[in-house]
Amino acid sequence: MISFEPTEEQQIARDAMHEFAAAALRPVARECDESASLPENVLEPMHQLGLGSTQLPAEHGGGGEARSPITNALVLEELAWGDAGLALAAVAPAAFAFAVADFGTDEQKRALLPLFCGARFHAASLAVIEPGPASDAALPRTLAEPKGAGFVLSGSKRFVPLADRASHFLVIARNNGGQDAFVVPRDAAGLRIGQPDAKLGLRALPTASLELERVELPASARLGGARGCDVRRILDSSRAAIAAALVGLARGVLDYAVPYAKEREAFGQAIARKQAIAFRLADMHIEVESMRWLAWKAASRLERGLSATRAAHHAHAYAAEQAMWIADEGVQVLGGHGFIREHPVEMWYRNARTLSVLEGTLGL
Amino acid sequence: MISFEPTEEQQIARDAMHEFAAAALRPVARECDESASLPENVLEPMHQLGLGSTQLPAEHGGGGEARSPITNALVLEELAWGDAGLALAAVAPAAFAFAVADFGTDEQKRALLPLFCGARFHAASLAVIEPGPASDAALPRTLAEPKGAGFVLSGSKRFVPLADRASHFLVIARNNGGQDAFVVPRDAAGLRIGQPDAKLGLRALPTASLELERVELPASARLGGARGCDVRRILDSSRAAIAAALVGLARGVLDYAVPYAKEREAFGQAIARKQAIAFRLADMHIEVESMRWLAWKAASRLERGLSATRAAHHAHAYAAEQAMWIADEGVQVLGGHGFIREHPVEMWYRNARTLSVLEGTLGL
Amino acid sequence: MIDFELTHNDQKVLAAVREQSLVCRRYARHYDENEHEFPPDALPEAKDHPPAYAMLRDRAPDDTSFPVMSMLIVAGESWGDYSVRMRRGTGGLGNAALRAAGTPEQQKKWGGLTLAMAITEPGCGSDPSRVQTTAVLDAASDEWVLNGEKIFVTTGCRAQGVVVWATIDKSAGRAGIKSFLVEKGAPGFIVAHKEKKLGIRADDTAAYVFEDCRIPRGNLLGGDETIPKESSGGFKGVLKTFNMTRPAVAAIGLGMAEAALDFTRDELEKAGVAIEYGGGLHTQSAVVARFLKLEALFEAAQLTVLRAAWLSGQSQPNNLEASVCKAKAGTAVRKITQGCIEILGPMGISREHLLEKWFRDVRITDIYEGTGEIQRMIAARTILGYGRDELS
Amino acid sequence: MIDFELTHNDQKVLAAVREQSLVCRRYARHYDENEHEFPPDALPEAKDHPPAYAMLRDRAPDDTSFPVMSMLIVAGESWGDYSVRMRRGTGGLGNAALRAAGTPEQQKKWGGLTLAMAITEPGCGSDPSRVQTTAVLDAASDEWVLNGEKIFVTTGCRAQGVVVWATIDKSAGRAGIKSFLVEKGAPGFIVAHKEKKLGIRADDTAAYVFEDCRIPRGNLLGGDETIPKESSGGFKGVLKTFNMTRPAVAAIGLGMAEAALDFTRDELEKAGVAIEYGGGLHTQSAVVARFLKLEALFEAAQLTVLRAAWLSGQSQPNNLEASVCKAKAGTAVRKITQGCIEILGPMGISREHLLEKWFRDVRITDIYEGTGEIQRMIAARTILGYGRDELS
Repeated sequence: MISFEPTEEQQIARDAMHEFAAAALRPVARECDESASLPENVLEPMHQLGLGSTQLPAEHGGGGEARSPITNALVLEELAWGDAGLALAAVAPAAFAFAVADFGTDEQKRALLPLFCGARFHAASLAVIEPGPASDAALPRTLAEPKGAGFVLSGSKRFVPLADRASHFLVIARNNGGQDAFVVPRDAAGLRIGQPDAKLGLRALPTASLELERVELPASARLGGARGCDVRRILDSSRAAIAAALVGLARGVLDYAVPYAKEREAFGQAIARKQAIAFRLADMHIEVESMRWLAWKAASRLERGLSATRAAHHAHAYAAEQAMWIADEGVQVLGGHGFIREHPVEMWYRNARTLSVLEGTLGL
Repeated sequence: MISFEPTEEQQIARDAMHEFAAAALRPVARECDESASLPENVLEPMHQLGLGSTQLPAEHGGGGEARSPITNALVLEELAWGDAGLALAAVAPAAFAFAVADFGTDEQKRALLPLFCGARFHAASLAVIEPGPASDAALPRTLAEPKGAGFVLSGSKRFVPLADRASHFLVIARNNGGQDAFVVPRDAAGLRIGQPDAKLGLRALPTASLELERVELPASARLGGARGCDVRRILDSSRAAIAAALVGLARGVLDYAVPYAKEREAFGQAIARKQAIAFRLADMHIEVESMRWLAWKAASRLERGLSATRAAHHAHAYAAEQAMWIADEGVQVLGGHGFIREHPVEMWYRNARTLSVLEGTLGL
Repeated sequence: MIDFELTHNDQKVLAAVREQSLVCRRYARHYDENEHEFPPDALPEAKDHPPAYAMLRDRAPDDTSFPVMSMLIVAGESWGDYSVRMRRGTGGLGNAALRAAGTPEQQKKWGGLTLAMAITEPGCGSDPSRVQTTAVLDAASDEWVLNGEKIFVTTGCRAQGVVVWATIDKSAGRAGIKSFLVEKGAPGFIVAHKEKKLGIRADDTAAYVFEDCRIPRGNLLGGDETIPKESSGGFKGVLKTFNMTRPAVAAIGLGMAEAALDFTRDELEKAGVAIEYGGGLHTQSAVVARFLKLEALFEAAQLTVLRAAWLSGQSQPNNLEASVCKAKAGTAVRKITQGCIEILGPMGISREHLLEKWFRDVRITDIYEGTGEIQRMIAARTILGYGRDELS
Repeated sequence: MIDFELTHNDQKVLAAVREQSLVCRRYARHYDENEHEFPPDALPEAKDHPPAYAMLRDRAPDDTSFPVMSMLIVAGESWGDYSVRMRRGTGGLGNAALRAAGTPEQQKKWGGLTLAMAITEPGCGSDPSRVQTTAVLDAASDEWVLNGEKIFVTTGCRAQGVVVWATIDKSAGRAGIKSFLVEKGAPGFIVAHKEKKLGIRADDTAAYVFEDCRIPRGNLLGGDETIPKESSGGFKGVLKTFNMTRPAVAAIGLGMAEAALDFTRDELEKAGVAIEYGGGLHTQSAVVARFLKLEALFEAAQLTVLRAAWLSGQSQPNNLEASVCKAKAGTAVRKITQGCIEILGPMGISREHLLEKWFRDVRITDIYEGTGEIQRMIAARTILGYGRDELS
């Protein structure tokens, strides 16, 4: 039955995350952006919130709560409202862990999941994006070839989150005509991790490239073992998660632009009293709502175990376009003040463009 | 040297066409739309204006003036400002005649061009559009196969202008891996002309489908004879001409919306005094200008004999999108009055959608 | 719990609505081309189809899904055709106003009639507070005397009565505007003509003239006690009835837009163009990318409608959301139907198919029940915390 | 005759500009990342390249193509980089105001200096008539005393002087606003800081503070006779200088947008994606369709700039057209650079390439020299025949 009501637990989680985002992320966001750094003292408190481990199985050290893409979408909206780069850094390991939990063999779960359930933040991430302008997350060029009982991986990945510190990467590759995910440890022979990327936005999130030069892996590195995994599902989850983050980012812009427009005067009155500004703010509100319901719908289908490729596509594509538009109009509402770094809106403009071209980096 | 100045003759022609459009087209446009008819007493005066014949060679009965796609763009903007359907009906034969003049053999010119230089309007037209949603003017499926010294044409054409009265059609078809144009007389064996199309808009312009069932043609039916013709150039000309017509249509909407918005009151003052309406009218003006310069640029390149495929693409694609937007916003500015047939704006909304999906029907 | 799936039973109901409305669709072209005719109250096929709303009757009275299902049902009906329905309900817009504001006696007397709602005037457009039609109390005869013109009256020709907005005191502005119940046939009440329109041509949209039209004093909607109030409470009471009509109007538009999308998808598939969702910009064709954008826009707009309706089911205020969904759907349906024609090209402009009709029909969505501009005004005032004086 | 082709000579000039600006581009990233540094007045390579404007000097004095060529030259320069130029001209925005409104003596005295123009204040944005900075005449010393703050002053750090807008009579509104010439180093004239910005980071954008800054009476731009006028003529005189700066600012933005398009086209071609113009929606890939749209948008915006400049060359009024092209380019460059990044994906967000920088740099276009909203206001007033009182 159609409902827009989060559960009571979800509402509590959402409120808590919002408080955290306002108190812990907003104040450091600018500095993290300027210095392109991810301070431990921001990351660890986010880990204490239990973002990833709560929904991992109790037998592997997790909280044992049911996986809820909806809860995660609510949480991610709030964190990204605080700062999208820091939010993505915090949840990137969950993308890895959830994929292992969903598709991994018992052995893989036993070996990997406890890493994320410790007292301290543990980094691992998905490696999806490939170089070149014509890459498509759904059609990787990275290749897995059989060798003995195992595999040899060759290819390149770009903008891999937390690559500076991740213990493992989940590398998406072509395998035997289909696609698979491979657990590649940081110290694998033939794996070269690049220098930190200098990026337009999301600069708090460290990323780097991976070069895989005939990386030899045992058969057990294939996620799901002989069964393999549903790469499409992982990408759908990723699209849905990015959509949720884009909602938070866009809402942050709107929440900033509305009071600004009420305070700022031109031609003798607040600029918000002019239709050109007021109606644009109304449209921004309309689109934040639209984006959110699409993101929720994709999360809901994932949560129910239904096919979510269509819903995730729409949620992601729509949010990418609208978040860009909202951030752009946010800059315009602020005028000159939207262009200088004394206000956060120019940063959100960069973050929106950066986040909306990323696909397949996350996955909740 | 870059110039936006029409010649004195062009300015005179433009003014004359504008007067004619206001006096002779506007008053009958609604009736022609409602009854889906093209009255002779509208068509003949347009023919007297010398739209096509002036620029045909004197040796074939024409005015002998140099061909000027720019002049024709200026004229077409004015006529389409009056009514797009009637304007297209008036100039459709010129598309045929100009293609013959540009690419025809001496024999073809002698046989065909005098038809258009008589005292009365003579109908002939291009047959470009094909059935199905995935048709592309540049890739016809109509096929010309060699037979003896001549050809056999098989295929279907849709929305052929003046098909109810045309003496000849210039049918675009695949031939030997490339494309060619064939002069097909109305009474050709195997040619079936359909019932008049019932259309969304441009209802004053009669169109119908052609079915070509193994239509046998002599070698002399191929435009340009053994040399063939440059079909791409014909299509480029067509795109440029449609762009010019779309400018006229869009300008008509703006010219109607501006005084309406100044007269119409809501909440105590003229709606034009509200930014939401005023800025939209400004944007409509900006786009009419933008469309026009793109259309002029395409016409200018055609006139100079330069490659015009890129310019014609941009002119057509941009005008198609913007004319649709302008007509749509025109309806919105009028509100409920935009939806009723007491005002012409709803007709322009239909005409804009209809004209902007047509490609390759005209060609000046 | 957040959820976007329908129960099995609701799916059945909506499938039945679609099945019915496909039957209605067979008549769509006829009534579009013969706009002087009115579709019948019941189609011959009606007896073979169970009424959709009847299938909802079994629900518990506290079932909160009713508003959401109502939206999906009206969308399903207009998916078949805007104007042709299997059975024509007796309720007009005026009936909603009667239910919201009528005295018990008025409810009893007028509840059985189809009542239109006459608000718009030739000079006032989307600004109901500028109503020029006057109602003057003739104390001698204890009658109200109405004078003025009304246009765009939905179901205005066929309604048995009408709720007319008129001012009893022009100097009082909004506070002076009251609603009056007028029966067809009342002396001085003239149905001037049926409007000729771009779309929804079969639809009954009338223009009225009131010339010294006399009605009993008791026909003031809500009774005499609505008069002395200084506040514009009576006016607001009427505006409040818009909170479900705006989502309904949005849903109706989206039903037609969905029909356009379905037709376009089918025709593309027939032509060998499959719609796939897994790829990105670099693996899609231009036409598929275009279609996906329109489909996402449809989904987005539909969800805003469901959200507004769901709030109503939860008895939560939805004034902002009603305007949000109306504004969103109003522009979405324009872009969707324009885009579908662009995708199908010449096929889209031919009257052989209904796509060109949907393109015309949906255009009303952003105009009636408050234009898109009015909805943005309401939304902007709400999010800015502004009153009428601060933003207009 | 309507024509869009450049003469052979003009093509050569523009090719030379592009060649120079490609050299400048080599320095673009450095000055972006080291925003505390200023690009030098002349690059080491400058001596090997003839100044572009010098190539125009041979023209006949009545050559009307100068404004159009100027636009293409500034676009060609910013195509290389916004901030880095082969040679830095001495003229600032203030110099244009001096030329338009200065007395002969002022021209002589100040013409050799680079003059910035200080209009915007922390509280007034795009509304120059709301200037709060005051100028009070001290009759005793025959000096003007300036007090106030100015922000977003282009070339403000490096200019040798500045034209400051200040009011001599707040109650007079626009009529009270005058321009004053202030030399760097004047007592009480403080360059507060260089702004840190989203883009054009190498660019010199300053914030000023005036604290009892005293300047000679003769520094009132245009001299004392500008004071007694009741009309806002003096104000209009200054506004008039915008008629070529708006097109120039539009051209500068479009130069960067073109750089983004060129880079995108090149990268697509390297990846085997060719841009073709003959096909329609059904034969294009999504990425080509997207690119074509951006390219058409660029062409459209560029033509509006050339139109405004051409009118100026014909000595025809171009106030409307200057706003049209500024508004059009302001939105076009946003969409174009956003779209190019979307097309190239991850490649577009990396600082390894300049695309992300162009995306940041162009964003100023719709903000400075009057925001897009201001330009639409001007355009709307013109086409509606409205004055300031009727539309604001």
